[in-house]
Parts: sequence; C-alpha cells; structure tokens
Amino acid sequence: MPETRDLSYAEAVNAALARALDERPETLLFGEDVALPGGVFGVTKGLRRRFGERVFDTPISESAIIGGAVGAAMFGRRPIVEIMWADFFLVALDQVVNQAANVRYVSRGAVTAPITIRTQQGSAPGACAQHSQSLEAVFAHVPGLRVAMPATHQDAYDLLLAAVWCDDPVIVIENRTLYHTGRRPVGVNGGIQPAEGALIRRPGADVTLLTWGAMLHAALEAAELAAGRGIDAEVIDARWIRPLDLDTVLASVERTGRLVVAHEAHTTGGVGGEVLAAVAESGVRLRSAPLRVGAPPVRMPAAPALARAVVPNALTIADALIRSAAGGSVGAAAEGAADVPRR
Amino acid sequence: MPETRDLSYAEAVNAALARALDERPETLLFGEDVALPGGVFGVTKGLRRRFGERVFDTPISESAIIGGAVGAAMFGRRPIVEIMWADFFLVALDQVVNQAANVRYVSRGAVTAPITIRTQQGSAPGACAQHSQSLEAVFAHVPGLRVAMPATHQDAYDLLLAAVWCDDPVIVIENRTLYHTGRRPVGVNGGIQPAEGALIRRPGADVTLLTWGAMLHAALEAAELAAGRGIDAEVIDARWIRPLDLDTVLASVERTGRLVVAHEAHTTGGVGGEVLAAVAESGVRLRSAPLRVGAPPVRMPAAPALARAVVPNALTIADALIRSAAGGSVGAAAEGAADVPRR
Amino acid sequence: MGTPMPETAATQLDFLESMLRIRFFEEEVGRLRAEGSIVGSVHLCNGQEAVHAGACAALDPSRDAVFPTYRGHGWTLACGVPPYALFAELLGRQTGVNGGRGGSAYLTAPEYGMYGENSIVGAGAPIAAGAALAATFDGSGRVALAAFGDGAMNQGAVHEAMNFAAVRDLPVIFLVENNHYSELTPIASMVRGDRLFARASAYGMPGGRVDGNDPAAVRDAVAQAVERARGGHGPALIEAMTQRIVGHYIGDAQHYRPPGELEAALADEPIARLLATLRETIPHAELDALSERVRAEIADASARAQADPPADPSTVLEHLYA
Amino acid sequence: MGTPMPETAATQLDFLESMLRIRFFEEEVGRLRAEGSIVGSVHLCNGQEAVHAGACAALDPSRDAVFPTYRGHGWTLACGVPPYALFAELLGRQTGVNGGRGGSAYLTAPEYGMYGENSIVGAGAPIAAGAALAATFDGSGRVALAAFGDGAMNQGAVHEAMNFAAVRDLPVIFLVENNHYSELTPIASMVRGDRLFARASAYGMPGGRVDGNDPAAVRDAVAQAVERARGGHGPALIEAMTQRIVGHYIGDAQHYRPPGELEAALADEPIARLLATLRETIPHAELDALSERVRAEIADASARAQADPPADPSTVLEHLYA
Ligand SMILES: Cc1ncc(C[n+]2csc(CCOP(=O)(O)OP(=O)(O)O)c2C)c(N)n1
Ligand SMILES: Cc1ncc(C[n+]2csc(CCOP(=O)(O)OP(=O)(O)O)c2C)c(N)n1
Ligand SMILES: [Mg+2]
Ligand SMILES: [Mg+2]
Repeated sequence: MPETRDLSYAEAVNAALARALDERPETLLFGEDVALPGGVFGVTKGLRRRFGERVFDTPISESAIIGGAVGAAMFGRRPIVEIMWADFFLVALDQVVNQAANVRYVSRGAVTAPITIRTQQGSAPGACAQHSQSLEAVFAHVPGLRVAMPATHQDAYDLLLAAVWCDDPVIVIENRTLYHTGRRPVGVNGGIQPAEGALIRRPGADVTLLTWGAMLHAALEAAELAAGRGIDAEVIDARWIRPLDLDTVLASVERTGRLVVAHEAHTTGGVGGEVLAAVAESGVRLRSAPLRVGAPPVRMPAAPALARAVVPNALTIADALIRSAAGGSVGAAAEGAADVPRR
Repeated sequence: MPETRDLSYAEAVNAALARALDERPETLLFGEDVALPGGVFGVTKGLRRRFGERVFDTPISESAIIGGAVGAAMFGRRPIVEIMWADFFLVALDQVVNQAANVRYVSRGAVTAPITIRTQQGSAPGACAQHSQSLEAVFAHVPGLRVAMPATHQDAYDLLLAAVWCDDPVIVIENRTLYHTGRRPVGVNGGIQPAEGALIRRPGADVTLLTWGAMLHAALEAAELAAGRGIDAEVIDARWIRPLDLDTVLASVERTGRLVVAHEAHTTGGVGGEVLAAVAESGVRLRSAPLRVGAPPVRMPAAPALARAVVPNALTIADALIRSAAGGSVGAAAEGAADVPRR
Repeated sequence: MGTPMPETAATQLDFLESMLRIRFFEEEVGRLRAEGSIVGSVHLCNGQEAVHAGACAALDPSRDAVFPTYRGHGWTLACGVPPYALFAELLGRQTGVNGGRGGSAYLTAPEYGMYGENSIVGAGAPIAAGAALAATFDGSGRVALAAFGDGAMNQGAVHEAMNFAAVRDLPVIFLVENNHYSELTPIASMVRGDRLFARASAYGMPGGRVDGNDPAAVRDAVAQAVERARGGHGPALIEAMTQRIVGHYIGDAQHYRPPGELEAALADEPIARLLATLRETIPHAELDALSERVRAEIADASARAQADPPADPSTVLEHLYA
Repeated sequence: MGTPMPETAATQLDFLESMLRIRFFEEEVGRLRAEGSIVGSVHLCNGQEAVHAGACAALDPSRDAVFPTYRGHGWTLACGVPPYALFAELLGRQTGVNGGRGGSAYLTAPEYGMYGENSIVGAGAPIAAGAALAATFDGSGRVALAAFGDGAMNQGAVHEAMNFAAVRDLPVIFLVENNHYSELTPIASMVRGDRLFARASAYGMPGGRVDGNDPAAVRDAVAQAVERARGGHGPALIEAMTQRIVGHYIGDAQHYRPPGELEAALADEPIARLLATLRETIPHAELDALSERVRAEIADASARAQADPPADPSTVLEHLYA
C-alpha cells in the first residue's frame, strides 16, 4: 500500500532497509556498528531488534565485509553492507572492482553478485582529508558496477530499494550532511524503480545544470540566484552515476544550448569530464563553452575557512551559470576554464 | 657523460634504476620478487647483486610495501617500489590516495613522501580480467599524485628517472607487452627531465590524435593507415597523465580543429573524457565532433578472440581518424559516439 | 588425528586416477602452451595433486564450494569438471567452461562446486567466508573451502577473512598449499617462523599441518575440519606441505631453487609415491592400464577441444549486467 | 619484566603533569566543541592518558617517531607539542600546527616526533614500519611507535605491517591501546579470544600485555621494546589495557556500555589512581598547585588560540606538489 510518511533522509534509508529486510528474506545487513549500535549516524537503528541475526556487526575489516557480501550473494543471499565512509573503500577496492564486478561477466550469468554497498561521502566542516573525498568517479569507471547518489529524502528511499532489488552490484553513495536535515513527506511502499534514470528537478530554458548528490541543493539555490539575473537554469539530478542517463542530459542541452556540470569531487578526472566529453561527442551545438564546477586540486583541509574556499557552493555554481549564459558561441575563450589550476 | 646504448624497454627501466641507485644513496628498491629473482619480468635483474641490501624482496603485502615506502620516504629515503600489476593496487589503494598523496599537503611541506611506484598494466593475450585493467584514470583523479606512462624505450628510462628525482609521489605505469620487444638506441646518463610534458610523436595537420602508453604504437600505425586515405594525423604522446599537458594538446587542436583520443582503458570515465572536456571548456572551435577510442564496457575476457574484439587497435583508431576527418562541423551528429554501448 | 585406517585399494586407485588426470592434463597444457595453442601466463600444479584429490574426496560435491587460486586446474578437475571443458577454456574456445572469458587463471565452474579461481592473491578467502556465511542462513549445510598458497598468508584480506570467519563460526576451511615458494621467493624468507598453521591460534581457531603429498592424509584432515564446520563449530586452518615440481608459471627456469631440491621433490612427489606403494600389492599391468586409460582420456579431450571454434566475439558484450 | 623499581616522586609528578595536561586539554576541547568553536568529529582520549605519558617517557624525542590515530591529542601533547598550537589546529586557526589543514583527526607535528595521526584505521602501522625501515639504513637508531586501537587489529594493513616488520627485524613497536571498544562495538565480540597481544606469535615477535592505566608500567614495557628494537632485534607488540571514560566521539551517548562499567572505569582511571598514591606521600597543596598550574596553562593556551585568525584561504592551494 503506497503511503506517505514524514521522514528524515536517515529515516528514509532506514525505512528502505526495513522494507527490504521485510519483503526479501534473503537480504542480510552487516557492517561496522550497524546492528546493535544502530549505525554511527543512527541510520540502521532498530533493525537488529526487528530482524535479528540477519543484521549483524562486523570487525573493522572492509575486505572481509565486501568479500563476505560477494560470497554470500553468489549463494542466493542479497547482502546490504555498509562502508562507513567512501574513503574507506580504498582499503578494500579489490573486492569491488576485481571481484564483485567480474562475477556475472566471467561466468556468463551462471553466478552473480547482487550486493548493495551503502556508503556516504563528501566534505563537512572539520572533517579531515581522509574523511572528505567524493569518489564516485572511481566507481563510475568500472564496468559491471552501478552507482547511485540519492540527493533527496525520497531518493534515499527509492534508490536504495532499486539497488537492493537490482541483480547487479550497486554502490549507493549517501551524504552524511543530509541525514538529519529535518523530515519531509516520503512516499513509501510504492513500486520498485529501475536502477537508472535522471530527473529534471527544475525545468529551465537557458542553461542545463547537471549535478548529483548533496550538490543538488546548492545547484537549486544557484538556479534561483541565476534567475535573479534573468537566467533560467534547468537543473538535472543525475541520481545514477553509472549508468549515466545521457539521454536526459542531451535532450536538455539540445534545448538550452548551454551546459554546466557541478559536483563536489575534484574537477580533474571527475565525472563532469565524462559528461562534457559525451556531449561534445554527440555533436550537439552549444552556444557557449561548457563548464565544470568542482573541487580544485587540493587535499581536503579540515579548517572550515579552508574547506569553504575549495568546496563548490551555490555562489560558485551561480557564477558558472552566469558565465555560461554570458559566453559567446563555442570558440570564444571561456573564462571559467582558467579558474582552476590544472595538474 | 651522455651516451647511447642499445637497450630493450625492460633494460632501459633497469638502467634507470641502476642509475638512481648509483647516484642517489637514499634510494631503496623493493617489492615482490624484485631482488634475488630479478623481477617476474626480469626488469630488476642484477640490481640486488650490485646494490646489496638496498634492494630487497617483500612479502605479498601491498599495503606494507606502499605504506613502508611512504614511511621510509618521510625519513629521507627515496623508495622505488613495484606493484607487479596495476590491478593489485586495488588491495592497497588507501596507502596511495589517503596516505602518500596527503603527506606534503597536510604538513605544508614539513614532511614529504617522495616515492616512486613502478607498475605495469594492460591487456595481453590470455590475461584474465584481474590482470588486464588500465587504471590510469583512477590515479589521475587524485590531487597530489603524478602519473607517468612511458610508451617508448627512451621514456622507460627518462620518465622513471624524472619520477625518482621528483619530490612528489609518482606512479610510473609501464606495459609488459613492451618489455621485451627488441633493443633500440636509448640515450642514457643525460639530464633528468621534469616530471611532466607531452611530446608530438608525429606532426600532422588534419587531426590531433592524443594517446599514451602502449597504445602509442597502435596510434602511429593508425596515422599511417589514415595517411593512406589522405588524412594527416598529428600524434601526441601524453607521457604524463597527471599533470596532463593540455597546452600541447590545445595548441595542436587549434591547428587541426579535430580531436581523437585513444587509450586502452574503458572509455566511460577514462582520461579521454577529461581531455575532451578540457578542450570543450577551452572554447577551441572544432571542425568535427571529438572522438574517444577506448575499451567498451566489459570485463576483460581471457580468450584472445574475445579480447581482440574489445581492445582498441590501429584499425579502430584509424577508423576514428577517418570519421573525425569526414565529420562536418560540430553540430552534425557524430556517428562514432553511438558505437559503444554506454552504461 | 588418531591412527589412520589403512586405505582400501579402491580408494587408493581412485586417488591415483584423480591425480593422474591432473598430471596428464597439466603435461598436455604445458605442451599446448609451448606450441602456442594456449597463450598467456599459465600456472601448473604438478606435484600438488594430492592436495586437490585428497581435499575433494572429503567434500560433498552436491553442496560444498571450493575457491582456489590461479593455480587451479587441479582443483577444477578434482571437483569433477570434464577435462574437455577445461581444455576448451584454456584454449579460448566457445565451448570452454566460461566460453573463454576466464582463461587458465580465472575460470569458474559453479555447477561442479568450483566457485572460481582467483588471480588476486588471497582474495578468495573473504569470498569463501561469504559463501559460508550464506550457509549459516540457508540451511544447506554447505562448507566452503578456500585454497591458497603460503605467500597468501601475508595478504591483509586473508587475515580479515580468518578473523571474520572465526568470530562468526563460519563453516569455512582455509587450506594453505605450502609449496615453499611464492612465485620466485621462498616463503621461509618472508615469515619469521614457518609454521604457518600456527597463525590459526591468533584467530582462536584450530590449525594443523598435514603431509600434502599424501591424498589420504589431506582427505582426513579436511574431513575432520568439514565435520567441525558442518557441526557449527567454525573454521579451521590446514597447512598442506607440498612442492611444485614445475615452475611458478610455464617458462619459469627456477634458477632460484637450490641444487638438489627439485630432485628431492621429484622423489617424493605424490604420484610416484603412491605408485610405489600400490606396486607392492597391485599388478603392474593394472596400474599401467589405468594410467593409459587416463592418458587417452586427456588426449581425446584435448583433441576435441582443439577442434572447437574460438570464442565468439559477437557475444563479448553480453552478461555484464543483469 | 622483573620487579619494577619504585618510582621517584619526581618521575611520578612528571607523569601526573603530563596526564593532567592531556586531561585538561581534552576537557577544554569538549567545551569548545559543545559551544561550536571546534567543529566536526572529535575523539577524546580521557582515561587513556597513562599510555601516552608512559610510552613517550620511554622514547627519545630527538629521533624516535610516533604514529597515533585520530584519537591523538594525548599522543601529540605527550610528544611535547604546545597545547596552544594544538588548540589552534583544532580551532582551524592559521597558527595551528598544520595551519588548520589536519584538524583534530589528522594532524602532524614532525618537529616533535609526532609523525601524524591517521584517520584510516590501521593505516599508520605500515607507515611506521617504513619509518623503521629508514632507520635500518640511516644510522639514526630511530625507533618508530605505531599506536592504534583494539579494533585495528582486525584490519589487513596491520597484519601486513607486523609480518613485514618482523621478517625484516624493523625497529618498530606496535602498541595497541585496548580500550575495549571499537567505536560503539565491544572488541570482545569481534575476536575469538581477547588476548590481542598473543597474535604477536603469529609473526614470530614478542607480545605482551600491560596495565595501560599505569604510566610507569607502560613506560617500562615500551622501554624494553625500544631497547630490543634499537639493538636490531626487531619489533614487538604491546597491548595496553585501558578504558576511555568518554564517548568514542563527542556526542556519543554510550548507550552500548553495560551498567556499572563506566563507574568502574572512573574508579580506576589513571589520574585518579596516581593522585590517590601520591596523596599518601606528597602534600595535597603541592598536588593542587601542580594541577592549578596545568589548568591555567591550558586555559591560557586555549584563550590565545581562540584569539588567533582563522586559517587563511588564500594559501589553500599551496604545498600540494613540490
Ligand atoms: C594481491 C596480489 N599481489 C601479487 C600478485 C602476484 N602474484 C601472483 S602469484 C604470486 C605468488 C603467490 O604465492 P603463493 O601464495 O605461495 O601461491 P603459489 O603460487 O605458490 O601457489 C604473486 C605474488 C597477485 N596476483 N595478487
Ligand atoms: C579503514 C577504516 N574503517 C573504519 C573506520 C571508521 N572508524 C573510525 S574509528 C573506528 C573504531 C576503531 O576502534 P579502535 O581501533 O579500537 O580504536 P579506538 O577508537 O577505540 O581508539 C572505526 C571503525 C576508519 N576510520 N577506517
Ligand atoms: Mg606457494
Ligand atoms: Mg578501541
């Protein structure tokens, strides 16, 4: 029975997990501190009590967690595991890239690894360089994986369920700065969505602004700021980084003729580059040079005064929208490109 | 005394290592099988005998190898370590990204981690999905790292020495299919180059073809094939993936008005995207849509008949050159973009 | 482990047949690799066959799961995969167990309980623990066996898998094939104290060493661990001492082996040893006939596989996603 | 370890001062975090001060190197970093030891032998082994000390570091601060058998347990390991048993602690314990004066740091590359 409940982003994740554990007896939920303590962010609260041994705590052993999920998935379980911070994937990336992503392909479908790995990422005031990275580009380069980045309370629920229901290995990247930002109406118990597809969050005619994850909120703010300058931005939330819904992006760019991509990750080698490249390859004619807004080449500093200077925000995005709208036809030097030192 | 010696690619690496060990007493060389056995590809032969305990074998413990290098580098050593296959980085990427890349930045230069990590990558007939990946895009996204991809015998020597002399953490990605491809004259004992800079390997007027690593040889062949069709391709060898020498690329594209980027890595999320994006941002006016040539979304199959179908080669690159040259102004749909299923 | 029962002749002949199948298979692979019909890096298991034959004799093929390494032809055959399908895989044929996608070093044959070689050292250990984890929920009674080399004991993932399995009482057996070398480097120089099985105590699980050239001894050790595991008492670590009597990969000249070592290994290798025993009681002609039969089976399988068409590139993009 | 010598009053007062400095520092951090002057995740070490004071008393600040974790304020102060520079770092001030780049959980102060906190569990262990590796070449006689928690013992990198250090006889000490919890989960539920130090034998190195609430006991255990390491005899593993008497991070309500546990810990915490001993022989006024002096030092350092300007964003892109 579809219904609407007032939930925080964290509670929406919790509700999705509860539904998965409830409706699919083959699901398991494990990771560091997820069971008895209910998660370091409180996201998995109450699930152990409700679902018993299918929800359990693990040692601080990310290779065992992900590898254990892969092995269990090969035998009919549907593990949902947590890697507490995206940064921590780096101690165990082998199990994602060299293991999970290969299982189905090499066996031609005889064995599969339908695992869901929940994580969260991004910068927050005071967080250090080892707890601030946005790593979606690393996963997006790996054939065989799917990558979701829910930006809204509703998507925190929907994308996670899509991931669990999907028969591929999926990484769901949440954002801890969204977990406890207040309650909103979230539709629950509706149909399970496919594990792909972007959404236009704000229709607009002048510039296409593609973004994802927590940056969506800065992007929507930026669109309002730009609107004050007479620029009507269309804000697209990619939602899925792999597969990337280029059709929606291209259709929008065809209408607007202008493109800005904003993400929290480092610009160089980030997913924004993939988008600009795909648009360039498509041959769509742009009215000004496309722009990327992302972090410049630094490690993330802990001091808020420093981090603020390098993490994109509504103002830097709005600035890009304005530059994009002001830019002449492709061929005019885009000022924006010179902003960020390139290494 | 600069001199020229006839060396294989592997011998050129060996000569560079010997020179580094000889001229810089603070260098160390360690990794799996690199010392007494002389390396699984014979690259480090004779160095243990010549330099003694500074050259040693390690357990199969990549985190200890890279972490050990980081720690030793913080105290004045200059470790050169080997990760036998780029794929194996994935068990220890934390030590590269979360550790080595941060040392200098966080301490504002009070401590540094001048390590060189040699590895090799790429597909070769019969190699499995876990021994075939081209992972430069993963490293190229990490501020604080430098990434070299020597394509020639001379660069096998020069880029490695540049890496060792450089005070940053550097990853040098060699290619095992080049190690034993015959001897060529290699200039040795000359000056140490800076750790950056692309090279034009074949000047041309019609299309800019950027590539790196072993793919350079396919690219040069492709240029000859295209020349047979009256297309004069300029082949640029990036040599350094981070920092990427965009100035050289942009200057070339400004002349040719056409761009093809070819690499062995998967197209989606690969470094080719970064290049197309940067060119698009620059506002350079192209005469046809830029194209990428890379691996489609698969895991690498072992059977040669299968691998051949997905690894780019001279023919697929030549095809892209021809399409690029034939393409109309940007705005015409580029056929090339539809070739590769996108996920 | 108590005094082992004397083996019946039938059992011993089964072991012999199983080991010969592996040995002849590997010899044929060596030939095919030398002539270039098989390409790429190939890791033969000659000399280690008793581990595979012995361990698989203690497993239940209908439910147990084996996770070997790139040196996995012996395990694959001992699990029951037909030599023909394995040759075809190594030859890159469409008819290979994975249609050529896996190759020598990363093939999988789940229908036979062979859940995949692994070419990343140690990476199979957590996955096997995961298979065992599934068993604690699905009522299958499955036991998972992760086989890996001595060198893999120094890989972080193996450590994590052992602790994880121990603390959750998972039905998994960690079987170290100690062939004294990790690629070209002696394990003795890479650990302080070479009793690898003794590391089990760090995880609070039983550990023991067994003669890896004696299939019955391996079978018994594994059987004991299987019984424990199936009974819900958790994992165990078994160190099977053996020798590879070939290079790490085909083409490895083994310059690193001290003089005499290989000769000693050849004198003690499991097939020669078992044959010597059996010759005391079984007519030589019978043994020769067995050997000839297996040899012919392998020759036939190889010939058939070679005649098959190469893997079909038109299918290469399939099965990446569901 | 023999019967310990009775400590001189001077030594004990030094320990007290060092531990009070850490305690008062942490209390002030708690206040600053509560009022929002410090932001982000902060991990206090209240209750574990004896480990830091004791261990650093056994090290040579002119050459030894310490590698702690995110729970590293105590180590940083025990290494001699002025509280002012540390406050400034936590407050994100330009005058912080890293100009605000490190923050509470990832700061470094190499001039004081503090070679960096680490916010990746276990990641400091291989780096410390590397620092020790350098010592085997540079004639410095340096010993490296990697400190990490009980939970870190299950991380692959720690395993690899221990084996690597053992096999190369590296002068490194692995010091486990066993505070019984890994974040919100008891270590007892994450290992089979909770004698973590016993894992040392897996690597062929000595391991031992020490009362982590007794600074002299910690000092002696570390001193013994330092002597061994400096003498070229390789690494050791020390498990210091202690308790954190605060949450894992500021704001952790510690619902997971069983009733009575925290009270017992408070009764045995190192400062209360040492004060009780000292009160038997030293005039209370003298102890109070010491305490007041340190408290004033901390208050002054905090005030000065708070008055400093925030980190300067115009420098934020500097020092990424040489
Ligand atoms: C993580 C990782 N590191 C390194 C390698 C390269 N490598 C392949 S086999 C091997 C030696 C393994 O030795 P051991 O575990 O004793 O197994 P054996 O080959 O003797 O069967 C190494 C280092 C790898 N495949 N994976
Ligand atoms: C590789 C990695 N995994 C997980 C975490 C998250 N995390 C931070 S502290 C911690 C608990 C560590 O426990 P312990 O080692 O006992 O140290 P303590 O906090 O008690 O000092 C965890 C799981 C991390 N920082 N790094
Ligand atoms: Mg071995
Ligand atoms: Mg702890």
